[in-house]
This record gives sequence, structure tokens and C-alpha cells, in this order.
Amino acid sequence: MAEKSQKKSPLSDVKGHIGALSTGFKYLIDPHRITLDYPAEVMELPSNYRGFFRLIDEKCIGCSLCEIVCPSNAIVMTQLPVAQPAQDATRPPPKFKKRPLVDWGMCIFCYFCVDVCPTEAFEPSQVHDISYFKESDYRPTFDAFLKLPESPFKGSKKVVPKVDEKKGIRYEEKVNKN
Amino acid sequence: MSSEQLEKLSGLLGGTAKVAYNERSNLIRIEVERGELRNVAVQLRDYGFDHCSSVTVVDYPKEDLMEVVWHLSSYSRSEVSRYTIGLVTSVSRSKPEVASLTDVWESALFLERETHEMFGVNFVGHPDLRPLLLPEELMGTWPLRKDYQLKKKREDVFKKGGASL
Amino acid sequence: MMDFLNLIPVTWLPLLESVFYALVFPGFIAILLLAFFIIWFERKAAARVQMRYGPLWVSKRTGGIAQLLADMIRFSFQEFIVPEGADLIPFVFLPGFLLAFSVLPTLFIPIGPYYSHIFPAGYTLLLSVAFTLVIPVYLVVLGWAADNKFSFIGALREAYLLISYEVPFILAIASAFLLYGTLNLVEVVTIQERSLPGIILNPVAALVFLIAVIRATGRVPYDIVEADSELVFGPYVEYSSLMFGFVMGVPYIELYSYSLLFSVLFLGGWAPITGVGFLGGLIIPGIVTFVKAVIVMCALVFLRGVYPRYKLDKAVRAGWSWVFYLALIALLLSAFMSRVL
Amino acid sequence: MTQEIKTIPFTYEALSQLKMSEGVLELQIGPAHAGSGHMRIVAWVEGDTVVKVDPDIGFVHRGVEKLSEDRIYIKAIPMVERPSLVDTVNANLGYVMALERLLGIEPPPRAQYIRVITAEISRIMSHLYGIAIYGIFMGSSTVFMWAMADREPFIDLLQELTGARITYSHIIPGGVRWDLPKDFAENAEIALKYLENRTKDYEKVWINNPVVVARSMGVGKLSAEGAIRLGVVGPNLRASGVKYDIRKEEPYAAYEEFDFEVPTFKEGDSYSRLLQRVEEIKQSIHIIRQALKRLPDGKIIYEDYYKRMSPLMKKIYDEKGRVKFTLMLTSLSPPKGEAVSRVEGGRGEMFYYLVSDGGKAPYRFRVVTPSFRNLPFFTHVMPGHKLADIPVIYGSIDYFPPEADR
Repeated sequence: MAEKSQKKSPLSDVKGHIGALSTGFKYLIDPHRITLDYPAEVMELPSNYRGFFRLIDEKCIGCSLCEIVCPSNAIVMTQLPVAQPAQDATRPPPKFKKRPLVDWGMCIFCYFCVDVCPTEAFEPSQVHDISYFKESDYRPTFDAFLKLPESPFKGSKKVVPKVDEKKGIRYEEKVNKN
Repeated sequence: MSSEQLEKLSGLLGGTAKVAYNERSNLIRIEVERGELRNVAVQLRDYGFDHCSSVTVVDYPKEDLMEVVWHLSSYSRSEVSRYTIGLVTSVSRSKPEVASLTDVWESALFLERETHEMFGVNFVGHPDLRPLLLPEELMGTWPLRKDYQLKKKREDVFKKGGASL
Repeated sequence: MMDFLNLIPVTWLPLLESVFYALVFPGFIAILLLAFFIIWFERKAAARVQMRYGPLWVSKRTGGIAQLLADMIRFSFQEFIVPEGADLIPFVFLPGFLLAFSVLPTLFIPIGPYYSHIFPAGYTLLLSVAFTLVIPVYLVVLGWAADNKFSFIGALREAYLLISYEVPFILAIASAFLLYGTLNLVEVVTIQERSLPGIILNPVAALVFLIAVIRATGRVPYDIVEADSELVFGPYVEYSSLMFGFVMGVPYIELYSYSLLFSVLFLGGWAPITGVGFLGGLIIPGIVTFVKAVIVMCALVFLRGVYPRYKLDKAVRAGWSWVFYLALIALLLSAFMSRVL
Repeated sequence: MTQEIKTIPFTYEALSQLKMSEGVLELQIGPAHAGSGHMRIVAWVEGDTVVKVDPDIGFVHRGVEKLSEDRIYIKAIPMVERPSLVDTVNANLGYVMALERLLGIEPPPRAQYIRVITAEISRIMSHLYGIAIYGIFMGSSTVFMWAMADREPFIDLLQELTGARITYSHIIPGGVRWDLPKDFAENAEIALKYLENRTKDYEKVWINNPVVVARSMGVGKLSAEGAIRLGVVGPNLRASGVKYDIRKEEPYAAYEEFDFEVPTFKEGDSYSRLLQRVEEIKQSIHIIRQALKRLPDGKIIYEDYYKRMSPLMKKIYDEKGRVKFTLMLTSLSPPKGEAVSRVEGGRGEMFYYLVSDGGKAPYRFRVVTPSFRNLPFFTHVMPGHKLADIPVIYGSIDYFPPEADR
């Protein structure tokens, strides 16, 4: 029902030109810049941002549910030897334990594994901009998987994106207390 | 769909077509013999189902048959635009051949082309059955059929000098 | 500084001044520096309109003004690929011709009253316009020589647009000539000093001149010849490395000579400031003309941030219809205004 | 003075028998071309007029239908989102609705409302992406940058909700995975107000820009009868005057509780398709506001599923509003049968056909995406126009190659 207005007259052309040029000029005078000076300013992401995660070895029970549910088959369960105590205790712990290992090259960060884990054994983080030089680094060893990678841009200025009525996204300087 | 509309529709199609109504998906499944296909299609179009939203094949290797399914719905008639019709006809796996319905629904043009290159169903009368999504060297392997295993087939593509995945 | 001048034997003076004129001030060095500025300004102005920063990281403190230097260095390290089917001689030499001929018009545009001591000022208006007309011919041959369908279509488009927009352009020049009654640009400026600058006397001619300039240099509403979403880069599709840098710089140099001509013809050249002698008669007024030309260039280049691209057949039809009628009106207006002057 | 474009022979046979006169140039506007996206448009051009166009697609074909056949049902959710990457929520919603119709479960009202809110935000982002591509194809990099930047507030909204920027995988059979954060309503209101006063700038610089009007009015005309016959979908259908929107014809996910109108235009040319998208953005804003006002509280996952959660999962759900996956979700095996679900995505009708044989993986999974249904625009509407009209029509139908190839 919303009828489209037919082009009325050359006058509407002139009005159109003036309107376009004046809007362009308005933005030339005071630009609403939305882009970040990326490595110098880094965006502070919300606490539930799906970034790299690590495995908490004590909580993991080796149920391999994460391997079953991973859509891109990025998680593989591996057999890991368990340190046998010196004297043979009454019930020696099992020789092997199954632990997941993730291939960051395949992972799509959908967090199916984090949500399926019955014992919350994955600890998420907001770090996402990690890249490695060697392709093999994308498959961390088990001890590397236990530690959270920290962002290479820790030193740069942190800004918090805020939705803003006039500018769309406004970045506020994050004053870190510590 | 109210029951008398269902009766009117199945009465309209003559006795041969088996009509089943899937209430949750607003889907009316009409199974038709291959011979009957064209005039049932023409009747459906005149009844109001003016475009084809999907053409596909469900492959049953065990019963050695392929079900070719046209899903139709209606833009123009608002009282039936809520429903989707699944026009189904079964075809033998050895010689899958069925009449093309592009002259009844022009919108089935690219859909039938894609189903042909994926399943190998020969749509008789289709104006332009060239491959659409797949490269030439995959014509004939009919990748979406059940007996096309994903892993094994990749080596054949390598041997024939296909694109290295 | 002044005594240094009379050290040189008098007979050499005109030669040195013309070399200075051609090579340093309005000539080659000024164009190179201006190209730095104008390309940077175009990208920065468009970036400001488009909510982003534009070139920045090349030289952070100066806001990325050395971007063109970085591009030139990158171009000079790339390999210059000559396609097999291309016609070798025109393909390789034409960009050089384009570059040379786009610089030539600045020779004939006076930027100060002292100009008549350096070059005969008699037919400067005709000569400067004549050289600007040669460039599109080279462009068409270049598009044909590259043996690529897209560059062939780009060349044809250039030919279409050339014809449909040169007629109103020449009419605008004719109406300026009719207005001032002389072909000598130095006299044109003196007339404007006495009365009003040309843009007020005959605004229609100024508008038609600007439209033709936008078309000739391919600024945004008229970048139909190198329309990237249809022809990737028009006639220059097959070029790479430094030749590509030249070819990309040619429209900006053309824009410089056109806006220099525009500032002399319609903005009263060095109107308020005039003087005598080399320094007072050439450098100081020259700077005024130069600044006016740069302002005109910035205005034309800013259009990239506002407009999409025009369509070929509509542009050609517009060229023959309302732009042509505007040019006729300009002619009548200047006929009337010359009575008043 | 728009000259009459000769009527285009609509039937495909007439097109394929078109005799190629000797002066025709075959242009490969190929996959690596500034104006083609990931597809090759083979255009036969005579002078400046396009005689015949043959789209050669499939360069980004992922084989979603084949891949889904040996993966458990839940794994298909991220895969279904990938082809229509700009309108992920609607793609995800379509697949999950088909799965729910097979399983016979219904999500609670709050989950339905959250689905509507995220679907409408995804529609706004999809329309903004369409306007951006339309802009850059017509040569205006300003509208491209503006439309892409104006998606940022909405991306930020859904990033607060789900934790990802675009690929949310937010909807699961029986409900949604995360509850709305506390300040979601205020932020959403700010983002909607921002977009509303941005439409004024768009109108000045883009919609009423004379060069845009000159370039797109009367180009790519498709009559209502032609649109129905070619089976085109979404805004392109409504811009030709066919009043058809699945949210009204076959309401799903709480759409019948909101009142919104379906805008249509008469001319069916590229200009009215652009205006159609702007009108639809306004309608989406209207829907989101109603949904946020009347958002019911309660569970975001269906009751039976909540009962099966372990105490740890219940604690996490109550505290953080995050749904953990129970075994029920990972070993879904719906009863034998078939289901069809249709969703009105940003670009048009997304069609899902799911056949299950009682096993853990779908027996046959058929996806038909809106861009695939808009292919006839290339073969039937583009011939007869000028070469410069190809990017205009291509941009106006909002064609997204990965979505068409699946």
C-alpha cells in the first residue's frame, strides 16, 4: 500500500542534489567515526563472549560428550597416562584417563561442547584474536590446553562499545581499576 | 485444513491420487502415478497452487525406488496459501525418468536442474538440463544418492584429476 | 634573493623563467606535490563521510598523507605484465603520452600578470583547451590496445562520452570568450578584476564547464569509463605496477589543469593581488590562483563521498539534452552580459 | 523520458532459441570480478544491450544436504546458518522448527518471543546488508560503509545476548540457549531510535538522490504475474505487488500476536525493491518494540526438558539463564515421518523439508534458500537491459551467492 512517488519534476532533482550534498557536507564537518584504531585500541567484549576456552582437568570425567556433539569434529578424546603413586595403594588409580583435545583450526566457537559438559569442565574466556605462525600450533598439547591463552594486545587501550542514539556505537574508555 | 476443503481437493484430483494431511506442517501429501503426474499438476495449478517452492528426491535404495517430490504453494489464493502440497511420484532407481513440470510451473526450472545433477533423475522435457552447482566432472556420480559415500568418493575425484580438496 | 637574479646574464632570464614555470611552480613539481595532497584528501574526505578514518597508518602523525608515496613504492616493486594479445607499442607507451599530455595544458594557463614575459599570451585559452582534448583519444587507443573485452567496452564508453560532453564544454569556453572578448587569459583576468569574477557574470557557463570537467576526469557521478562494478577498471584493466600508478594519476593531473583553467576563467585568477616582476608578478598571484584551483579540485573530488555512478546511455542522453541546452543558455547569457561589461 | 524496455520473452524456450547475431560479445563477469560476487554471470552483450544472461553458480557450494545426512540432528544447526550468513537467526529458526514439528514439541511463550525479537533484528541486519551491496554495486561506497556500520549496534545487541557476532546458533529444539540480558530492552530501544533517525540521512543521500533514481527507476521491471510465474520470493515479490508474507500467511513463532502490515509496491522495478526493504525495516522496528513491551516471563526451554536437567545444570540455568545441553538434546531421534517448515527470512522464504527414519541423523534434509529462488531474475529479467543495469538488478534482488549454492 505504501505507494512509491513518481519522479515529479526536474525541481525534485535539484532538491535531491542539494539534499545529498548538504548531508555529505554535514558529515564531512563532524564525522561519526565508528571504526577502531584496532591494535592500538581494543574492544572490551561482554563477559559471555565465546572466545578460546581451557579444560579444567580436575572437573573433567572423560565422558567424551563434547567429542560427540562438536559440529566440526574439532574435539578428539585422547588417552593420557595417569601418574601411578609410588607404593601400591589399596585401589591403584586407572592407568589411563581420556581427556579432550581441541583443534583451534577447526573450532567454530559455537560452545556446544561448553554447554553439553555435565561437569562445567570448560572455562571460557573473551580472548579471540589469537593466531599462530605454525599450523601445528593450532592443535595445542594437553598442558597448553589447560592454560587460557592471553590476548596479544593486553597493553593497548581498552574501550567498551556502547549503543548510542546519535552515533550508533560509542566507545568509552575503560578505566581499569587495578 | 478443514476437512471439506480436503475432500474437495481429493475429489477434484480424481480417485487415483492418495491424499494425506500432515497437520503440524500444514503439508498435504499427494501421491500420484507417473502417468497421472501432468494432469494432476495442471489441476493443482488451476486450483491455485501457482508456484513450486522445492523439487527434490528422497532415495530409498532398499526398496529400489526414488520418490520425486514437488513442493507447491500458492501466492495468489489467500485461503490456501497457508498450505504446502507435496506432490510425490515414485521412480525406479535403475532408470529414473519423470516428466518435467517446468511448463506447468516455470519456477521449477532451476530446482529440477539441481535435482537432476544431484540424483540423476532425467526430467523429460526440461529445456536446459545442464549442471548448475556441480562441476562437469562430477556429472554422473549423482552425489546426493545414498550409495555415494562421502569419504570413499573423494579418492576417485583425485584419481580422475579432479580439484584437489 | 633579488641580487641573485641580476647575477644571471640577462639573455638567459626568459629561459630560466620558462624552465621554472614548466618544471617547478605550476608545472611538474607542484603537480606531484598536489597529487599527494589531492589523492589523500579524496580518500580522507570520503572516509570522514563514511564513518571511518581513511589512510592513517602510513604516517600516523600527519594523518596518512604519505599514502601515495607508499602506493608508488608498492607499484614500483610490482611486475609489469604485458598481456600476450596486447598490441605492444601502444600498450607500453600510451600511459607515458597520457601523463605528458595531461601536464601540457598547465604550460598555457597563466597564473600571474608576469606570464606574458615568459610565453606569448595571445592564444592561451585556445591552446590550453586544445591540449585537454587530446587525452581521451589516447585513452580510446589504449583501451583498444589492451585486447581485453572490458577495456574494449571501456574505450567505447570513453568515445561516446567524449563526443556528447565536448560539445557543451566547447560551448562553455565559447561563451567565456564571448563574455570577455579576448583569447588572452591575462587580459581575461584583468577584465574580471575591473568587473565581477566570471562565475557571477555567467554562472551557467561555470556549471556546464564543471559538469564537463567531472566527465572528462571521471569523478564519481561520471566514473562510467572505469566503472568497477561493471568493467572492473575500464581501459586500465590490464595494467599493473608503475604503469598502473601513472594511469591512475592521469585523471588527477587532468583535474589540476582543468581547475587551474576554471579558476582563471571563472574565479578571477589572481584577482585581488597583482604585482610586477618575477616575484611579485608570478609567485604571489600564482599562489592565489593555485589555492583557488585546489579549492575547486577539493569540491569536485568530494563528490565521491555522496554520489553513486551514472549510467552510460542516460549520461550520453543527458549530454545531448539538458547539458547542451544549459550551454546554449550560457551562450545567450554571455552575449547579453558582454553588452553590459 | 524513461524509454520503454521491450517486453522480455518470458518462457525459457524463447530465450534459449534466441539467435545470436554476429556482433554479440560474450562477457564472463566471472567469480573474480568486482561486480559479481562468488558467481559467474555469463552475459551476451550486443553493443550496450544485454541479449542473454546465464548465471553459472556453485562456486561456494558446501553440500549442506549431503553433510547433514551422517551427523546427529543437533550438529546441523551451525551448518544451516553458514550459507545465509547474513540472516543466521531465520535460517536457524527454520531448521529447528522443522525438527520440532518432527518431534512434536512446542517451545514456551517466552522462547517464542525471544525467537521473534532475534529474527526481526536479523531481518533488519539482512536488509541493511542488502542495501550496502546495492550501494557498492551502484558505485556509492558511502551507502556501503553506512549500511555496514549501521549493522554494528544490532550486532552488539545480539553479541550481548549470545556471545557471538553473527553465527549465534541461538535456537535449539524446544527453545533458545540464552535468556535476554537485563539491559537488553533499553539497548534495543536506543539501537532502534538510532536507525530511525539514520533513515533520514539515507533518504537524503541515497533514496532521493537523483542519480540513484535515474539509475534504478524502471530498471528490472517485473510484473506481479511474472513474479508469481517465476516464483521469486521475499521483498522482490512484494515489490511487484504480490501481498505474500509467510509471517502472515502461515504464522509461526508468536507472529500472530503482533500487528504489523505487509508493505507492497506496484512497479516492481529496482527502485521499488529498495523502498520495499526500507519499509520492511520500519515494520521490523515496530514488531520488535511490541515484542519487547509484551515479553512474557517464564522458562526459555520447554518444561519436559527442564525437568531432565541435572542439579548443576538447573543451578546454571537459574543463575545465568544459560541452557545446558542434556543427553536428550544430543541423542535426538524423532519418530519416522517428514516435516516441512517455511520461514520468512530477510531475503525471502526459506524452505526446509526434513525426512526422518527414526535414526539419529536426518534421512533426507532439503533446504531451498531465497537467493536460489531469485535466480530467474538473471535469466528472465536482465535480458533487454543495458550492461550497466546488470549490477543494479543484481543488487536490487539482494542475491547472496553462498546462500544460493548452499
